[in-house]
Amino acid sequence: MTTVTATSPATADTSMEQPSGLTLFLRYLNRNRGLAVGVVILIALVLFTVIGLITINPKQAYPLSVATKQPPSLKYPFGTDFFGRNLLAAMVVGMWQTAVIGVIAGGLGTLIGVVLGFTSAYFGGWIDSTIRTVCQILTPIPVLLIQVVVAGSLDKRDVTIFTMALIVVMLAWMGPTLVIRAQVLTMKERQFVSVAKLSGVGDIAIIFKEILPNLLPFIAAAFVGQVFSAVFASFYLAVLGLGPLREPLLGNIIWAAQLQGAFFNGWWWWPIAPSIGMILILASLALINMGLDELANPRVRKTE
Amino acid sequence: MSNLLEIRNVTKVYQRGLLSAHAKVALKEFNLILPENDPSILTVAGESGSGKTTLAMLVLGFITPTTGEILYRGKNITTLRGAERMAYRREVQAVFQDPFAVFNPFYTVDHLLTVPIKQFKLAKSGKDARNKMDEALTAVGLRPEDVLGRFPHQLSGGQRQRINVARALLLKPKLLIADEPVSMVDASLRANILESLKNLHRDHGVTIIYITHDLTTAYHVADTITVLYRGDVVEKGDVETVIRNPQHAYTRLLVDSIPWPNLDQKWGQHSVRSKESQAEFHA
Amino acid sequence: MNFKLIAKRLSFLVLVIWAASTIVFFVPRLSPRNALRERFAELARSGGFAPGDIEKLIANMNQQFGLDKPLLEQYWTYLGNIVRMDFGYSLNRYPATVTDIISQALPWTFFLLLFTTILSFIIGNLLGAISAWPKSPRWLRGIATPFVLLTGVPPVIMGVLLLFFIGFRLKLLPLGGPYSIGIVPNWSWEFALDVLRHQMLPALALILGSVGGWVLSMRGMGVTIQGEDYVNFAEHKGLTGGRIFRDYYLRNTLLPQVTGLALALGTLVTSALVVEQLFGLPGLGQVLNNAIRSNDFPVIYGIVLFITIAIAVLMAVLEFIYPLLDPRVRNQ
Amino acid sequence: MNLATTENASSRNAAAAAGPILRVEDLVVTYYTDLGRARALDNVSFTLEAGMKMGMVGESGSGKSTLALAMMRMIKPPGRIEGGHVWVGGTDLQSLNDEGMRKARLSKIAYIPQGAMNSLNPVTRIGEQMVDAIKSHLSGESRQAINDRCVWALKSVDLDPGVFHMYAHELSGGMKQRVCIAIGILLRPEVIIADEPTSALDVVTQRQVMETIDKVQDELNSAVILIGHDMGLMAQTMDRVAVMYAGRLVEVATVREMFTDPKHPYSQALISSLPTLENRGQFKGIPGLAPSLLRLPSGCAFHPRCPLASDRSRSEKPKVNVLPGGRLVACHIYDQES
Amino acid sequence: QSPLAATAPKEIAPATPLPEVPRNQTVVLGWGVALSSPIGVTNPWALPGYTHQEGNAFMWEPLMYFAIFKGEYVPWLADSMEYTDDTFTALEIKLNKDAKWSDGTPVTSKDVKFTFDGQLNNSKLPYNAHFTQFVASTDIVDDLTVKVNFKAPAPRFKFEVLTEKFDTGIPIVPADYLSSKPDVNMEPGSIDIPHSGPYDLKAWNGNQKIFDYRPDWWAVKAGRIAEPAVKRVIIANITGVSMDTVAQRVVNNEFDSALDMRSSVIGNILAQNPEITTHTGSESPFGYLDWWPNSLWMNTQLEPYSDPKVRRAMSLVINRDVINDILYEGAPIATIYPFPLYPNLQAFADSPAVKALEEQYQPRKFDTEESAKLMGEAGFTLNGDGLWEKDGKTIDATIQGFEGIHSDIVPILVEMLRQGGFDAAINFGPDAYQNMADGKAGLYMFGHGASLYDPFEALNLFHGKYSEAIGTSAGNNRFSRYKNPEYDEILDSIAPLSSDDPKFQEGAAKALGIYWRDQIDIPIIQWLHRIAYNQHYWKNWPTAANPAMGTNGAFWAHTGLLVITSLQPSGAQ
Ligand SMILES: Nc1ncnc2c1ncn2[C@@H]1O[C@H](COP(=O)(O)OP(=O)(O)OP(=O)(O)O)[C@@H](O)[C@H]1O
Ligand SMILES: Nc1ncnc2c1ncn2[C@@H]1O[C@H](COP(=O)(O)OP(=O)(O)OP(=O)(O)O)[C@@H](O)[C@H]1O
Ligand SMILES: [Mg+2]
Ligand SMILES: [Mg+2]
Repeated sequence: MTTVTATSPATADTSMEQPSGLTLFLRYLNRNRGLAVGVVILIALVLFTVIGLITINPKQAYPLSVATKQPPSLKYPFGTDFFGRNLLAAMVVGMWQTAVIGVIAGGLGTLIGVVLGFTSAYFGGWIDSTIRTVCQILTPIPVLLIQVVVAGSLDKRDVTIFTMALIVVMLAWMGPTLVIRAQVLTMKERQFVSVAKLSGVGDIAIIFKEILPNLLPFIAAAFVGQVFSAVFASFYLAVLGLGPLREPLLGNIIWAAQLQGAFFNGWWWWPIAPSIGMILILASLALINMGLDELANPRVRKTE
Repeated sequence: MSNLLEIRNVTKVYQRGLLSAHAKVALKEFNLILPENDPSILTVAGESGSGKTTLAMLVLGFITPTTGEILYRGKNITTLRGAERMAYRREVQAVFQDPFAVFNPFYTVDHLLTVPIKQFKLAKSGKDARNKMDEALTAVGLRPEDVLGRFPHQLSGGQRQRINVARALLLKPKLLIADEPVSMVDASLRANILESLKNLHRDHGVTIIYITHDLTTAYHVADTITVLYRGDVVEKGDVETVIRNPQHAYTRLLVDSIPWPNLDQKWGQHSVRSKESQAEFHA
Repeated sequence: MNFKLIAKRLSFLVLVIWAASTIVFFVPRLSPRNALRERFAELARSGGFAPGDIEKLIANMNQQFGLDKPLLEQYWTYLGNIVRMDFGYSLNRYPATVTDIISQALPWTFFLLLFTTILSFIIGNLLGAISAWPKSPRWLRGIATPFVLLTGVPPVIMGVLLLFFIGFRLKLLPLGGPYSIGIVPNWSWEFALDVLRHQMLPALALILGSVGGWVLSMRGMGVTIQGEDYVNFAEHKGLTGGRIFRDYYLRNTLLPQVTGLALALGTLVTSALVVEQLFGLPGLGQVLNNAIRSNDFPVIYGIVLFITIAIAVLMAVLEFIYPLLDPRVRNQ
Repeated sequence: MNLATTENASSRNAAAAAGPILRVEDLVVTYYTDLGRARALDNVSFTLEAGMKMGMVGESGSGKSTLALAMMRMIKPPGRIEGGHVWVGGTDLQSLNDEGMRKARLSKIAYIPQGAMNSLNPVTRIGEQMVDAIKSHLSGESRQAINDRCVWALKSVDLDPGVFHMYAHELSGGMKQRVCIAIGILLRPEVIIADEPTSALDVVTQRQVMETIDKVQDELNSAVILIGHDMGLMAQTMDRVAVMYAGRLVEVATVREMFTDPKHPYSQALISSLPTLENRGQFKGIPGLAPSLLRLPSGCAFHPRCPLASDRSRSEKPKVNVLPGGRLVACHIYDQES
Repeated sequence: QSPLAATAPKEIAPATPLPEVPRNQTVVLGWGVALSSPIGVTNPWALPGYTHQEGNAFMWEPLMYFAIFKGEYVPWLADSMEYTDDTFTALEIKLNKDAKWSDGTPVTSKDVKFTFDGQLNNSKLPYNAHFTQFVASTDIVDDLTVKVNFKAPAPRFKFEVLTEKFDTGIPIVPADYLSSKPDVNMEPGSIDIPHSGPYDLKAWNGNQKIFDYRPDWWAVKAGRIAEPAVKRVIIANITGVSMDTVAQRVVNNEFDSALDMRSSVIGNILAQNPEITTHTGSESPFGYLDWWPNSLWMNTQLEPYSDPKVRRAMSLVINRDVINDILYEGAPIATIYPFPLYPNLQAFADSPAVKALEEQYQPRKFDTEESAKLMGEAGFTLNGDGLWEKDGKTIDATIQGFEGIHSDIVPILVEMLRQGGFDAAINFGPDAYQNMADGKAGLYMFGHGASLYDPFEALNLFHGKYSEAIGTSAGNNRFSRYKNPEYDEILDSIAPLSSDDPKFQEGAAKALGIYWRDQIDIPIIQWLHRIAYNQHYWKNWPTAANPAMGTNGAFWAHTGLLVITSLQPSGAQ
């Protein structure tokens, strides 16, 4: 019998350096132009908001602060509206508030979805059937209605962008829950979970350390979906006369412009700026989401 | 009372899907005793779908028997709790069939080795851990600096399978279930890996259940063999005897179909072209 | 053996309907608002009433609608009525029943939704598949992007823009309403054509807004199918790109999308809610919108229940026909 | 149709005399990865006559599948064919336009993929998948002729024609593999490449599949390349064996020569590592590791593991020596013999 | 189930195709249809559900109309309607001899008595409160003469109740038809109900309502009016359709008129189609004065609005000039009165007594410093956000309002209040009215639908007898819940007096002084109806330059019948 011994390597340089994370990320972006565009837009929006918040006078985001109905000019790059808001200031503040609603609602909705989805799928049994049944029952119910009723029942001063976000979350967790649950179900059948068990890893650690990281693309997708519905829901609530109407939320500005017949009156700049803002926010997220698809499926990664 | 593992009359029935009313009997009234003081290598062989992996999963406690029981050191494995359970987890290890699925794609391959070291406190220090890993990897013919720090998809199937074996070597369990550990590697690597397993058995007294459909390697590695056919044990015994002198018709076909890398030993005369090979063999 | 399955699905359906009706019953009542009073307020505001004691009227009406009974008693009556598909009377349009109102509004909504769902499903999935298909020409792949961008535009804004430019400025299509003013609905080709013309803009607004969603999800599906061995093997077989796209790629990616159809309908209903309003279509959306604005309980819950049941039934139906589409899950 | 397909497989020698049906010349493939360029095929050349079966072995990752895909011109990004030619019966595949290559696939050169389990479209019937393959190449074929072809192909692989109406999930692994073979032979190609058609199957099914390939090949007189790592299988079924190592072809020989007298040190080690009935319990693996394609050792890629390595093999890439009898060996030891 | 449910049609479709009526004999009006009223309900006594808007006013006629811009009564079914003495305790009505129902039977005393007795005895009818307060009995003198006897002096009963103007007043209903019904409130009426007006209902669904002219209309023969040129009226549904889309349809000559427009839109309608005109032609403010001046109402029983200092402080931060500038291009719309300045009321406002009080209380004043001083006196301090605060709480100054009509003014008020340190916000939710009626929130944007001719009804809104405790529902327009014996005494003393009585003028001025002194609410704007009149097909819309019948131009109001029947074709095809 021969024993196997590794002969010492003759070539000196054998270990290959993994390129740094940043390099890999940049290369990934280069291959995924959509993702790159999404990231660039997002960064631009963040910069716009951050620099804006530092430089503009937030008072001008509210009515009666500047001359009314001014078309875009050097002084007012986005123009001013019927009520005498500087639309640049309104956009900065509105973008920020819209982002807050989106992120809070998206974050919370996703968090609930992740927690319930994991609990449901990982532990199975009656927990699973309860959570799943509740989700499936609630899914066909039009969410907006419930949101409208709740928003309408609150004291107006309690309707802030934060409560708006919570209202949106209230019935928006089922989607992520079901998606995450389905993913965990397939994930937990994967053998690396068995291996982790064999390695003495406990249930909780398996959930957080083995399964969760792999679901990040799905969680990100759920998050994006939540942000979408949050931003849209805040818009619909504005349409129904609910929500914090004084705040320059993008949806509120758009709807105010609509109520004053902005297009008909030739004040085209009034609805345009917030609409583009909204499109950019949501589209950048959609593009990023599209880019993440590839991450979720190693088979189609264009490189090893 | 010093049986490491005892499988008593275990039957496993899969209820396939929600939509289907059909049940699949994957393993039927299986019995096995592995004594503690006499470690051996046992081969479980059989065609695809004959219940080999099912047996492995049962022993590892990942699925529960439909009927019958599996005793580890005299205790039913489903009832193990606390320290006993930890010991069972520690002492019964596996090399899984699919060398890709066992890696968590999120982590580098180190994860597979560092986690058990940490969980079972196998090393006193980081340096000690690293030494142990290096040792195990070298034993399966891998250069640690070559594989550590890489992601699973950056390694070849053979490399992945060997890291799995390295993990088993590192843990030095009491019972190792190796499910097709060499199915994806070429002949020379196959020799290397089996060699390492054999060494583990010899040097550390590890009992190994070697699962395969490849009777050539089974013949070389194992002491005894159990042949499964559609969940039934059709033949069991000393490997030399069974392969050289198979009794059951199915075993005969199996042995006959071994493609020996020997030009003088042609594939047998049994015609297996009979329609879809659906000829039934009864235990 | 399939009976058990059908029974299971049906009982689940009943559960969904019960849960939905309960939610729909209690949630509006948690609100401290009073539908009747708001109804009279509306009349008073628009001048229909002289200042007078509306409280007495309200009490009268409460009694008439059974709203003065204990909540639980109302609930039981309500559940009993639902079993008989009786959603009661509209508070605002009394003596019209909710069922009347739904049956009048439904055809408009049904037509619009059917039209737009099918079209956006087809367009969106095709574009999504094309954009994920590595072999499709660059320019074709680019087409999907604007649609994805459009998902960020609220349907109302889309509608306003379409109305303004196509309807008002270009005068290509009518500015709203279900059919031309003064025409009495009848069974004639002219009328059908007229209706179609009036449906174009609202449908366009809905389609433009919802295509992007399909593009996104289809793209996601497409990407996962790309590496599949059977797609590769199809190439090895020397099939033309078009055939691979159609028979190997599209057919497999489209399957899971079908499941999404029922759910998509749910979100589309929400969009239709505002779009119908904007275009003056007397569909469920407009009715629901008005009911929400005037807190007309019975109509709100009638319509919401109706939509919920419709979606739940649709989901159940899809679950049943899915095996017909996908041989893999077909019953043995 | 050319000679090879119309001719009956009466005599292999006759076919061989007509010259090789497949000629691969200096094929080079590179994968551009994050870690650098991986040369997966390094100037691979060989020839194969009609009616011959050649096994292709080598360590995992040595470039066997890449070679097959390169011959089909199906290397996908980040890989690229950097050079070389593949001649099939007088046509240079590299010179064809995309449409020409599409037509050539399956009709001149067919590829039976590695994972037959997943290679069939799960939602269409087997028949449809066969028919569309035929229609893509022979647009004028009548319904009847198409049907006949399919029935013939299914019968050739010992499948019941009823399979025509079945779905992939209704078939066993071996059946699926045979369906893939049936599809591969539909147009009677001159060259058939089968990539590990049996590695996922148990021995009994393996044997069935191999016998099927054998029979089909007898009928078509095509040249067959069988990729695999099971030396036993090679010994049992092949005429010739080619050994790959790190993207290069290191030896091509007849089966008998290979098993009795391997020339290249790597082949020698490979053969000696084989288990037989006689050497029970002895393991002779090749020590050391396969090199990374990204950092190939200088000179002969095998030299770090080679017991016979010389200074020359450390610095100079060995060229392919043609030994008497058409044997190819890429090793400095045989430089003078050729 | 109820008979109304059984008989109300779901849709009214003509059995035979309607005759073709060319566009130039048709008037198309944009308005809400069948979304707040049930289809088929044409009986004015059907409840709930009847509205005179949506074209039903074209079917029903009153005893008299009032031409607000001429300041005179327009005799209609009645030839005359006079108080029999100057204590205002009885009223004699003489009907026109030609007046007929659509079934050919004459309108007689019986119908008038039936109408009045119904209002008196049927508590569901909208004027029941008025009748029970004032009316003792209704006597038939002869076929064409009716006498109403009052319990107490009722100098305003003839104008407020019996005369139709804007959206108030009662129509006369057919006694024979309704008395044959088991429950008059449950009878929908549909198309069969005999009516005296000139248009017959022909078709009605959720999308439109079609009325056709009835050539045997009595009023032409009686010489009340010339033969109308409008042969068909179509009310097209625009519920929920956005304002600018409605505007676009008016511009495109699709609509001849539509509901009133917001100030921002109306100017552009004129700019885009020169054929369109408004009450003031093409000059700002484009509208006529409605009877509905809007105030910021406050619940005077609720902290801190119970403190007149706070109310005054709020008024002081409202800059009425800015409102005029931003919303009305400088037109003087912002107001300080709780009543509309119709000719008679303008005279009252200009009287020396009122002028002196205005000088004294300065209701128009904008002075943030004084406001701050008052707030300091009321115990408030400014917090870090620049908002008034007491006990750590800011003032809940959420304005309850209605998006459809207040989306321009309320955001501006909110901002003015915030700049003055009041924690203001907007509620346009469907619960806004509820909050007003319940007195839960403190601030409401709402009109005073009361005075048209003299200031009494407007001032009477703040009478202590209507001051309900918080929690019980305040009647419509009684949101102040104000109680002041001094004020009540003045009102009680002038109630029996005719408005041209000097004592009345004196008392009314005193009451208005208290309204300003106590700042019972904050008057903000007069209410304008800016209605677009498209002259492409039809001329002779009532405008300032062409008073026509002297009524306002709202086709949906009771007087809409006079507007439509007076239209003249423009000659367009
Ligand atoms: N989770 C499961 N659900 C249902 N059926 C299963 C499941 N796992 C395995 N089976 C079925 O049980 C039988 C035995 O499967 P098992 O995986 O044990 O076979 P095996 O001998 O390991 O085969 P292979 O050689 O292909 O790995 C097969 O028919 C398989 O289809
Ligand atoms: N898409 C790819 N991107 C980068 N490198 C690749 C890619 N595909 C293959 N390779 C590399 O090319 C080399 C040859 O791979 P190939 O699949 O041809 O090997 P093989 O001989 O078929 O191996 P096996 O026996 O495992 O199938 C390997 O080192 C592999 O890592
Ligand atoms: Mg297995
Ligand atoms: Mg390969």
